Amino acid sequence: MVSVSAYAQAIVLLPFVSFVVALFARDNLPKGGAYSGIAATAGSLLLSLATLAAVYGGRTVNETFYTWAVGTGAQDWTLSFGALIDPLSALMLVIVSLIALLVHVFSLGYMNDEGEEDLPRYYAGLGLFTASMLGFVIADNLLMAFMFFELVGLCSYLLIGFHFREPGPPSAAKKAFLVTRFGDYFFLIGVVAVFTTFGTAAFAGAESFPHLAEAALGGDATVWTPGNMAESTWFTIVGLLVLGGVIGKSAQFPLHTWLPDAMEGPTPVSALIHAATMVAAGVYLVARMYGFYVLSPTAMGIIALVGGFTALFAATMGVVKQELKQVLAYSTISQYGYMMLALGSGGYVAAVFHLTTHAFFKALLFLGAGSVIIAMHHVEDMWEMGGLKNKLPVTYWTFLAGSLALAGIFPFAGFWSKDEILYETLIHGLNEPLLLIGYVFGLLAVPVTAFYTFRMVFLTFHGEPRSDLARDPHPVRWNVKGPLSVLGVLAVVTGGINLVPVKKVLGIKGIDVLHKWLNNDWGGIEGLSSHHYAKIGPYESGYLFGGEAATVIAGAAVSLTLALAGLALAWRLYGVADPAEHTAKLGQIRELLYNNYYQDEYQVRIADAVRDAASGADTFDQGVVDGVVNGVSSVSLLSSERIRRVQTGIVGNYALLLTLGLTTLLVVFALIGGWFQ
Amino acid sequence: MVPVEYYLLLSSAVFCIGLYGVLTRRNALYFLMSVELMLNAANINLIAFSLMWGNLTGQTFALFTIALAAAEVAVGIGIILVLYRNFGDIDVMDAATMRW
Amino acid sequence: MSLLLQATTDWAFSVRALAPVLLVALSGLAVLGIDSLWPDERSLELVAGTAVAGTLSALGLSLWYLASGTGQPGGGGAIRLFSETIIVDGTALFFIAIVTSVAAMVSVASYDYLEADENPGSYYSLLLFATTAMTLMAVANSLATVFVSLEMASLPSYALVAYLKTNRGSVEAGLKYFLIGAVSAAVFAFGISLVYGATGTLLLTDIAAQIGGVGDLDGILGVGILMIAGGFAFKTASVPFHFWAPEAYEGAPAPISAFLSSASKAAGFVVAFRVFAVAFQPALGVAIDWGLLFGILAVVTMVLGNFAAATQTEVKRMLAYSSIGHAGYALIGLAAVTADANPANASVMGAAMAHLFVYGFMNTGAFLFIAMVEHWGIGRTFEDYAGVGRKAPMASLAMAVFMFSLAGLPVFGGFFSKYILFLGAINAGFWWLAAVGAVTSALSLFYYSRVVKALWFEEANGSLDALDSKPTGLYAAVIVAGVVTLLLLPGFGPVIETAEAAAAALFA
Amino acid sequence: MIIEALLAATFLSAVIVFALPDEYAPKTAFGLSLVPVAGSLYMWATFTGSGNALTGGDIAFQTVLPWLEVAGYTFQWYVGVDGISLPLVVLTTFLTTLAIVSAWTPIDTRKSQFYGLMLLMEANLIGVFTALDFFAWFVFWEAVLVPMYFLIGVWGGPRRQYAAIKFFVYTNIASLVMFIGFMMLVVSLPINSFGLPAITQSLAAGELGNFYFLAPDALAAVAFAALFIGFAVKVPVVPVHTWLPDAHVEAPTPVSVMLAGVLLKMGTYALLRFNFTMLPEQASAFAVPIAAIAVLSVIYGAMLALAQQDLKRIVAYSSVSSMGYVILGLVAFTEFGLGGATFQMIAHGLISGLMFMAVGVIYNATHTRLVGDMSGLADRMPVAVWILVAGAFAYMGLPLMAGFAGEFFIFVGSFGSTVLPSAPLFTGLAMFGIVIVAGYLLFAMQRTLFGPFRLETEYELDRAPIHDIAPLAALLAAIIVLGVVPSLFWNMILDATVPLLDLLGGGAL
Repeated sequence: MVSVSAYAQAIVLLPFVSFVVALFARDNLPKGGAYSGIAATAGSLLLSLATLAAVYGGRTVNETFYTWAVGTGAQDWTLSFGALIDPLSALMLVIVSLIALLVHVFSLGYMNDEGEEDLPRYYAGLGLFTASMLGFVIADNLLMAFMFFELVGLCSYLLIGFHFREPGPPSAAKKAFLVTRFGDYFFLIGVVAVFTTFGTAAFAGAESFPHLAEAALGGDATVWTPGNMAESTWFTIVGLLVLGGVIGKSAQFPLHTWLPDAMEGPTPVSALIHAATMVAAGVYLVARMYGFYVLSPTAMGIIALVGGFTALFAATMGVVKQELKQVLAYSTISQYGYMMLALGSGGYVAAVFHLTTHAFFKALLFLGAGSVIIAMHHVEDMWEMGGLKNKLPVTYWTFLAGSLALAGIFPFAGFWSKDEILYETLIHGLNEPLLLIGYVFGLLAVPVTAFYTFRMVFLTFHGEPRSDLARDPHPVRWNVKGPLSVLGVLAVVTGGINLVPVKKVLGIKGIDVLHKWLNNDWGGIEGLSSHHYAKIGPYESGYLFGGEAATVIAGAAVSLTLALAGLALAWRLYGVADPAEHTAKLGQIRELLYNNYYQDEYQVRIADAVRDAASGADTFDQGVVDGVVNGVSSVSLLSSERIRRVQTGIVGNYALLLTLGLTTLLVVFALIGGWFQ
Repeated sequence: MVPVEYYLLLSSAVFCIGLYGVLTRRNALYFLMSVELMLNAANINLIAFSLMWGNLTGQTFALFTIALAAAEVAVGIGIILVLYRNFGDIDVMDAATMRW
Repeated sequence: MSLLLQATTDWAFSVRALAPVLLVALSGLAVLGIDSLWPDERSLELVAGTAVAGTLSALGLSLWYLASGTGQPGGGGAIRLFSETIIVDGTALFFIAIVTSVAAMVSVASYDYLEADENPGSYYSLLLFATTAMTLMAVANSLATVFVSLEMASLPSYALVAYLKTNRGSVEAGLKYFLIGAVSAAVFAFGISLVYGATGTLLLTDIAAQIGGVGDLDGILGVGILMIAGGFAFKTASVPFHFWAPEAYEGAPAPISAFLSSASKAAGFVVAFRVFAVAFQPALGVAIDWGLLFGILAVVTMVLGNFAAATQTEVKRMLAYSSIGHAGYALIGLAAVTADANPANASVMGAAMAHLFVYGFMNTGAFLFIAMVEHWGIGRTFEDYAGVGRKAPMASLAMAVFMFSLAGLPVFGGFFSKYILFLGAINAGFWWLAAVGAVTSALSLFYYSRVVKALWFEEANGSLDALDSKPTGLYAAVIVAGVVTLLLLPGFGPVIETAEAAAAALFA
Repeated sequence: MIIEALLAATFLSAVIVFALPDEYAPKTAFGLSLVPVAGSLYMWATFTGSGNALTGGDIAFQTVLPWLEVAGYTFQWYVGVDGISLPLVVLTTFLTTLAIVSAWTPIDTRKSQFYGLMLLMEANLIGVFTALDFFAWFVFWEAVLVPMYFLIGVWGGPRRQYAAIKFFVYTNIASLVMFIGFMMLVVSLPINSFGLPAITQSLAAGELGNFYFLAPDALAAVAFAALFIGFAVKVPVVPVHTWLPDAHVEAPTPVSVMLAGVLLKMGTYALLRFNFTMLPEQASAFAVPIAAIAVLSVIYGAMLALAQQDLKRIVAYSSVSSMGYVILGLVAFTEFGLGGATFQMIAHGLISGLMFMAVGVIYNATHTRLVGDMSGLADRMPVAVWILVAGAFAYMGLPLMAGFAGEFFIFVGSFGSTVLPSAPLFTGLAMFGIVIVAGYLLFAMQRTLFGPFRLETEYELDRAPIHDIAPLAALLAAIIVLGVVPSLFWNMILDATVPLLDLLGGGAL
């Protein structure tokens, strides 16, 4: 029987092979490499499902399969690659490989059918992207995670900049890589610090860094800290350093600016980035090393606040966007903010739940948007659309399902997961005022989300067509409809994997499958379970209205009401035959929102300032540093010019100088020798 | 008997006179003659000290010096001759095309 | 095992001991004879061949003597002839080898240089007589023989510098050389007379013995030593008696510049080494700290020579100044001598001797390359040298070797000699001399690399068609010098060992 | 005797190529350069040394022969390799061969001289990395400069003469400073050998005496400073780096490859061998200023790169930045620090070689290197451009490429250094270089390689010929292999660097 570890490696290698094939076989491939990519990701998906089943059967994996480099002596660290297959990573493997497969299929319609050039490069990029993300998911240590995290960044660069012949995509790709690189800088310091502190970067096991950190705080182990810093402080710092990478990749405030620009990439790539790979990587990383974060209340608080703030902040910007994918981009930032909020407030399961549901409905929305874009001949402005509902029924209905999920409307998937996040934040926040701020942010974002989501839906699909393109859209084929249908179903039903409120209110046992799954009920790895996190975590639960069920109902009612309110407002304003640009009424605020709170501007200004400083340094270098070098040579040559003037060419002067020299020597040595005393 | 210090004073005076001539005369022949004076100052010393030490080394060497001085003048005159041919003068300061 | 085991006074023995000197002298006379017997025939091949044969045989003989231990501690000790006025020992043979090898290269190279000359016989006889005098300087062991041989070397040199009778530069150079030389000779003679006055003898070993008892005459001795030092400073082109050198080297025919700056300088140093090491070492504590004197001269000479060379526009004049700078390096060999520590003295002086040996090849080669350029007639400045590397790669490569070796790059022979010289100075306690030497060496790299730059990097300014002629003799001499300079890096061992042994014998 | 054979074969190849007519020189040089490649790979395959060559380890392929005996000192012909030098020898031979191939397009005059000099330089570089007697080493060390001087001065760009002389004089003066410092040290030791192991072991035994008025401690400090300055110029570190951009910009592509790829490593190799092996206590005492210089080099060098408009200047300054990491790794004096520094020498050698070569291929086609003169080249020369992109990402430290391995080893090694006070702070600051490097490379790539195609010079752009691309691909493959399997070199490097830690009692943690 093949080991689960071998499955894990094969899952990663399959898409990698498709990358290599696409890279070298190039033009000899059918469909530019799409088929090999589909085959590879389908294989990965099957193996992922098998892995999931294996984990369900209690067969988890935590083993090293390749030693990259080892130290001996004092720094006897092992830098290695290994697979950590537990309930969390098994679930994530399925999500990633499923979305990747669907994106590959969808790309047949979006890229091949649209006659794009350079398809092998595209599919090579997709393959590598998928492989990198899968490698990241199975990583059993922080270094390996970092390495694949970076590869994910590379692939996003390559894919966002796929249309390199236009000016926009290369610039967006550069920005995406650079901004996330800035976050990764902190991440890398974090990795280095983890190695230095614990001597290992393993996620799980007795010799893992979360475990050692726990032991150190409990006084059962000693670890290195810089300058004898208190361990708890140092762990907080390390956690925040790693968080830098998360903020970058998961597009949290203030490093979210790259993500909307990344819409320059082909739409299937956006789906992959937003739903399952790059952006998800950040949140997944926090979940992966959650056992470390929960040891630091400060770090948790910061995660929660950043997440909550980002959720609201990004949602507000989504309100005024005119382009379909831009709205989705901000919604992604906002939704990942929710996940961070959940993680920061102790809602580990809630975060993973939302990660799962979001993966499906966001992939669905992006692919739906892609379908619209195909239909609209690559026009993305929603004001050019309208009335597509009847022309693109499959797209419309699936898109609607996704939108309802995104808006958090009962009983779609998003409702369950978002509600659980808010619930967890609330019950923990009752004892922790900081979390309450996060909760308020999260709650306020709910109606905004519903509003912009349905503004998008109404503008795109409802009303009268507002352009010729919208009146006669390009039809889409099975390869577009198929993935949409799969995801549409998932967006509706995924909530069912974790019906916690139902359980709590009605007391039906066993319907909180995800909870039990992540609680290692069917097996898992010691120390990586939700109950372990809850045990060592900093939060106590509190309840309103005297009980758990009441709190659940109250929370759900509030958020659903707010969501419906937002939806209603959108219907009222945009659900008409010929909607007007109501955002104009917002005046100054619209400008502010439309310009993304001038976040890009200040970051550009920072970049400019750095470049100015660089030119200053260059001037300094050429003038002063090199000037000194050239100055030394000039001074030498100048003294040379002076010295050689002694040789006047007139022999009488020579005789005189010779005599003077001899006389001087005579006098000097007469004095020294005392000849004439 | 004249004390040897007197000879030394004399020779030094002759040497300095010769040196003075070297430094002030522009005419190549005067220059040569001044050098001869300096050499003769050495000869005075050699002979005087030869007497003082009571050996003939100094006197013998003085003869060599005189001979060499003559040879030197011979070469010198030759050079002065070609100097005159090339520069039309025997002013030693004139030949100053090479410098620095 | 010495070739010469007989007692001194024997004439045949003396002739054999002095055979290298006599061979050169005889070849000089032969050239003179050829020229006198057939005054109307321009027998360039014959006289050049005689000169080369004479110098090469003298070189071979001196090397043989050196190798077999003649005159050295291992072969019966120094051979003293003619009432000790002549000495044949390791130092003498070593310098005879330097002088004759330079003379041989110059003789070969002059063959092409004199192609159009009316009377090569006179040139070669002067050259050979000067060489004879220089070999005599190497064996001189009395102030009398020192003075006579030194003048004997100077007189033909004056004539050789002014050899191009219709060339104003040559004549001017000859005049300046002669005038400064005459004054220096007078100073030198006066100094000898004073030393004689203080010690009553001219024999070097006797002077050393007498110095302890000079008493009140220490002032006279001191002035005498200072003036003798002046005489040597002239011969070696050291400050402040160096003024003749830039002009003489620039104005003279380039082979003569090579000869003067290498052989004549080496000869000046050998007498200086011998006189100061043998005769005046005891005076260090009595009359004058001549170590300090040479230290000052060394520093000033190194600085002036190297700095003045840095901004020259003519290659030959640059080399002239660099030659002055190298005199400064060699002076360290005298400056680092102290009254007691004998091993260190021998070591540093031996290093200076070895440096002069290497210098003899690399400097001669450099000047002979200039002779080649003069032969082609493409000009004298750095700009005129532009692009020569393309047309004459072998010669230009050799020139690059000379330049880098002169600069002391560790790639060639010049590195070891300079390095061991500085190391010797440090070991003897004179780190400041080594420091000045190192700094000026660094500067020297700049101006030496200018030549390489001009030859190889720059595009030719004008036509270089003249380079199509390949002067065989010049080429041969330059290539030989280059190969030897290169081989002296791996093969430096015998040179330094011989030199150290010879120097140790001087101080024994 | 394999080292002697390697040196002899390379010198002989140089002579042969010098003597060949121009039209045969390029391919013959390539063919002959495969001999040292094979030789070095054979050495690699049969390497059996262990420990550090200087501290008494088992030296592989060792030869000791007496050479000269002067002034009481013995000079030897003493060569051998350990885990530090062998990878550098392999790097040298490998890179030289590729550089020779990359010269086929751009070098069209005086070919036999060019290739002869390249081989001559290779021979001397092998000598530098294998010599274990100071004098043999020093001769090779300086002998490298001479071919380089000619290669820049004869085949360089418009300001080649200035650049060549500046390079030559600057680095030679530095050598002189280093040489003086080293001599002060050696003459104050009670040994009569210039063998580097003997000197190291004598120093480690605390046998250093006075040098005139300098007490042993002061002497060691002065000597350390002199050695550091001497090698720092070669590395180069800020503020003695200004010769480098001039040299790189003027040098033809293959020469830049050698300069950045191997010659800079001479400086760090010597720093490791001399400063950090022979005088570890001084290295520890000067740790803070050296680390400050390292950080300054990283950040300032990267800032300078950011300001450049010439692609080659960008890569040149980025070398300054990357070599700063090496210094940081050395000064940390930990296992991963020293090992990482050595590994980074190899990694940077390959990566900067690739970058210079790729820029060269672009220059061959476009005849410009100015960022503003072109855009969208990916459209016309895709293979070269995408390899350049890969190289740029390697430069940025992309995982699973050699640069990441080197940098990560250094960072992880230096962060917890006990030798360097405030090590986390210095490491953290230096690491910011990975952001700036991404900044300038991405900006430059975006403007030149991507966007709509535009070219200001009047040349037809063709796909690069295969012999331009092949060395790029070979380098990229090597970079990836080394990034994925660093243990190819890492184990032997560690084997040779770990003994050094004993000199300071462990170094880390």
